[in-house]
Amino acid sequence: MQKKFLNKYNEIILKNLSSKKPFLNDEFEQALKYRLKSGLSSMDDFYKAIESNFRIEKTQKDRYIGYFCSIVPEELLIACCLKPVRLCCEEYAWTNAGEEILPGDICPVIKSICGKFYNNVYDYLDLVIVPGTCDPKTKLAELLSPVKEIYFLDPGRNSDYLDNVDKWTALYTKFFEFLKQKFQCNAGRKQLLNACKLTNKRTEIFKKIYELRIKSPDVINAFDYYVMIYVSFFMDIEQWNNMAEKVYDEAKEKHSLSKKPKILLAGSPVIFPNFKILDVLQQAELEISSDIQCTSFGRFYNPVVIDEDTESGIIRALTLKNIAGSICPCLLNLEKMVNLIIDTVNQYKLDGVVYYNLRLCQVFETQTTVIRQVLKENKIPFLSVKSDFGKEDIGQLKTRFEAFREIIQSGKE
Amino acid sequence: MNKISISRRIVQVICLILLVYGGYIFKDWKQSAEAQKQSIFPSLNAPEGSISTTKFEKGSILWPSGATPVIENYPPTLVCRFNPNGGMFKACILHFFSENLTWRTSIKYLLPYITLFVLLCFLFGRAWCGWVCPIGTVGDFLTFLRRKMNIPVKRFPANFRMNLSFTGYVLMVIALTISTLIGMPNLARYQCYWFLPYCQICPARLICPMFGLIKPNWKDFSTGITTTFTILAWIVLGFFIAAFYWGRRVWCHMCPVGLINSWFNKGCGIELHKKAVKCIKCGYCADVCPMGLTKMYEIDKDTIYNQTGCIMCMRCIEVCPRKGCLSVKFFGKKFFLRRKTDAEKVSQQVQ
Amino acid sequence: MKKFIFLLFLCGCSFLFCSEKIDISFEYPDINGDFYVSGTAFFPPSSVFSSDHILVMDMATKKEVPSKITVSEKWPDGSILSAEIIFPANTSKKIHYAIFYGNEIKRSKIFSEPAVLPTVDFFTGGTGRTAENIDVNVGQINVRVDKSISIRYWWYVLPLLVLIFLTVYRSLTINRRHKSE
Amino acid sequence: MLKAGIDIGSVMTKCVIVRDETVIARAIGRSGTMPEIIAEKVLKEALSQAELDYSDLDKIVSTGYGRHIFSKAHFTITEISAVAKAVFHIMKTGCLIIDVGGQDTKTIEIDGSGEIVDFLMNDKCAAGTGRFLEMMAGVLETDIYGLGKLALQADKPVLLNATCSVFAESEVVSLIAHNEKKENIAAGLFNAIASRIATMMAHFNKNVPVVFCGGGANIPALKNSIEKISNRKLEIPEYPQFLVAFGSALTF
Repeated sequence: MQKKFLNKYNEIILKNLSSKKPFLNDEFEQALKYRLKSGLSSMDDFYKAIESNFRIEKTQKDRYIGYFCSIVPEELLIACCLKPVRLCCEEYAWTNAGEEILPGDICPVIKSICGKFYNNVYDYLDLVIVPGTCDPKTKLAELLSPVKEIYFLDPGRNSDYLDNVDKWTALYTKFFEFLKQKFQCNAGRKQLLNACKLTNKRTEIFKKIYELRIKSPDVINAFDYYVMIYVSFFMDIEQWNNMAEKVYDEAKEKHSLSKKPKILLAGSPVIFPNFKILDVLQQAELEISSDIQCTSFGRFYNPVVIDEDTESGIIRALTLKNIAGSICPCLLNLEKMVNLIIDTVNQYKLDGVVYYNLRLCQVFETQTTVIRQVLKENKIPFLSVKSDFGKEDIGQLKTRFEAFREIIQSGKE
Repeated sequence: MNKISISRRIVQVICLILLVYGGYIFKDWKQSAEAQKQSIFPSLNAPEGSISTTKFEKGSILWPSGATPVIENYPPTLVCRFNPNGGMFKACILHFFSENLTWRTSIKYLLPYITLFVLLCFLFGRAWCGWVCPIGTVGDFLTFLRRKMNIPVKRFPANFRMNLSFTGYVLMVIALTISTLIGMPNLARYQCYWFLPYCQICPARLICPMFGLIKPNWKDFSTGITTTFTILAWIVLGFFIAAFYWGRRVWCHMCPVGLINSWFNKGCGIELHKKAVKCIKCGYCADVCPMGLTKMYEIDKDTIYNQTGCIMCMRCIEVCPRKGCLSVKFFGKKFFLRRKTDAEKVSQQVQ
Repeated sequence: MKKFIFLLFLCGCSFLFCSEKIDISFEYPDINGDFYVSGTAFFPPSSVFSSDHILVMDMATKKEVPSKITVSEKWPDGSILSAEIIFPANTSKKIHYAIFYGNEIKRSKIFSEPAVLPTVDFFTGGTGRTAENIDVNVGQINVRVDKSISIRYWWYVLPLLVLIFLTVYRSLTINRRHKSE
Repeated sequence: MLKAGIDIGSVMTKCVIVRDETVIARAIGRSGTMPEIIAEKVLKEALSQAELDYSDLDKIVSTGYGRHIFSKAHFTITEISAVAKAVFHIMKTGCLIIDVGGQDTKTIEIDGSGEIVDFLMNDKCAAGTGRFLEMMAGVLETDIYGLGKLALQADKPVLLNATCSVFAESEVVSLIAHNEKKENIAAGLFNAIASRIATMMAHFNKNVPVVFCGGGANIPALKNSIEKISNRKLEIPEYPQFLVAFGSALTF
């Protein structure tokens, strides 16, 4: 069994940091106003799903497992008939709640997660899987261990396939055994195959949407796209596939009218309530047509390719998809990121790259210098922007984005 | 199953049926004696009175079916004289070399055969192993069985594969030297036992007759030499089955015909290209390669990654999630064995 | 893998002592008790050089049977061409005999003056043919009758060399051939 | 072709009237809490200087932080492209522009054809901007230009390591308490700002002329300390503060 981290001190921590009054985040209702912008009628059930997400009652039968990065294999959870819920959240209100527990200068995502856990928003979770990708996340495991049972998944920092694939397979098999033993379900090869089929279907749908958005970005605008991504965090996969399929079918016929410059949004992920970047980009008439972020592209683009359909073969294919194929900057992935950016821009003839750094998240920021120099070499306009969840620097962001647009447009003539 | 492997499996099955049951299917096509004379390929048979002819009575160890093949020629794949009813082609290239070394036929009669062999290898390189070889198809079926029985694959390190190819070369050299030795007059009397040494221990000798449901002569313990050959044949057959059962295509590292093909792999018509910019190092290609090669994963610049071990099964191209990263060209012209998925169609209009 | 090669080598060396076998078959006479079986056996050239390299073995019990062997003709290179072989047999036991010859065979049981017993003729190789037309495998005679016009074949050297050159050239220029679209 | 460029900065609002790419009138005013009215006043002042009437203007271009507030403007453009246009119009070669404004410092690199290659803005932190200098001048009881004169006579500049303007103020106060000479403190201030700007300059092309513009360019002491620390020659065009407004008028 996974040993708890702070066995001795759990009670002390819980007593002192016991849950305060639950934070009312009005910011959430305010965020739903994006609903009016979306032209597609089939997007409504996605927005409805968001509201329902905040009232998940713990039903007896299905168990919810919280996890964070796309390093964690969803297929194993689905195979054990558990409900995976992704907990990465970027809400300004919750970061303030988190600041009561953690000191100020810590990655805002970690603060908002701690805020949520210590204000028992996530009571319905049975287990939380924390990957050891970046440093604050490893500390998060210890932070959350008083509140919830934690399983710590540590893939190591090297994403090279040849040296580490056996290590990863052992890691995933141990994780799978732990899940089966904890939840007493005998998931075998058949369940794994079904789970992989589901995720592959999701990948197929995502690719269609991803390519359609590049062709005509304003048909499925950026807000709808990121809302769909956010809904896939907690919604059941089949349900999500059908809804997304409907959105794609509806959007297929429409054609794009916008002549705005097409932007590739790279860097740290944009998750539902924190749509500040999308707002400002839209005001600056820049069209986000594609993105390389771990919550959306990194998680959905690579299918699980099963060549060896034995049980260990499937688990090995999963490690390839989730760790070797991941674009998380916490692993040694800089060359892969730069390749991806250059290739996506050249292949789809985009106009520029906006690199969104989350303030206080050093992992993304250190990459900007290399990416800046390489893109300058390849004559691709590049703008790196550092910002937080708060709304105070919208003015500065707008000047940057408008200047960037002017650079692109003058570059075009 | 993606599109490339569907077309590959179809080709494999068709070739299996053709090469093994060719003898029955094309019975009336068999070349009559005088047609043999006009054909550009001279008829190669043993010099008069040589001992090896006596060995060829029907049912003997080297000629179980006793029928003549449809085409008296030697393709660059492991097809055997032990096929039921003579099979489609006479035999594999190693049989051709050891036979003619024993009979000491002059080079000029061998030239047409060698030229045809080199031409076929130059066009398709080792694709013969991946797409045509019936023994490989049998092996793939064994791998398919293992997967269905949920037995995990055994992956071998690179140096193990080096040793295997080394053994393959050693076997080939021993076989060819023996066949030249017994060609000499004063050693001629050994021909009856030592003729075609490699064929006697090759797994195909025991597998091919099984297709025709005729009993391969499993054991021949009459003299010291034949017992040794049978024991060796059993050991090699056991290794063949174990190799295909636990590892994928391990036998192909050792099979001499494949080794001869692999000399043409780098320069052959089929070129496997990689665009390093598109690669995100996800490792799918190296994981899926039945021969366990990793060059297509490691190279960082835009090159052709043909290598001698590759049997051109194109699983890596089919499996790569990044469109356009790995591609295959035939003498420079791009060709797609697979239909485009609709996601690719949408992106096609984007360009 | 070294073990595998060593295994092959081990089996290989069992070939050093090479011995040959000729089967003997004959019809049992209608007498009973002991009788002699006599006949001439023919050997391929340079296979056995002296009569004590030949022995007669009773195949059922794998034991040697005493035999009297006299060399009648020799090959030009001194090896025995044919030899007269007599050995006792008994009608009560239906036994299958075989002559073994080879330089590692040692004959141990010899008897010289034959008792007066009825003799039966045997023939070798089980081919059932009479003694006159035993076809002797005289080994390979390297004669080749030229049936086709020889010039036509030498032209194949050209395409062969072109193909080999092309393969080597293409394999050396493997990088340049990758044209990026 | 009469054009007016209005740069509604966070500290000062500047207006320029341009006829056929030559400046005929300039006006400046402190933009307090009501930038809309201030911009109106400054525009009228510039027009009266050039004895023109409002109706003669063909184009009005607004730039700077308050560009969206000024309703009368026909076009808006960011100050980054504006200053790049102006400097290219003057220098005609690729160069590196340093703009020390009221609320931010910008370093912009333009290539030979006037295209902006890359730009860096330091607007999240007040250190090294006009606002910071005003605060420090207040502490030393002079105005910005007085601070500049003081810094020139300094013999041994003090090393100020506070990067954040709030802590810098407390550090200056404590230095005065240790009766450090005002000239040295002023020089130390300018060195602190110069080193920040020098690190920003390091990101860009090294062998290109450097142009210093914006409000900070009027202080010779700042120019000397930047030249000393980054050992690169700085050129200052005349009326550096009006360059942004001039550039915005040129673009349309």
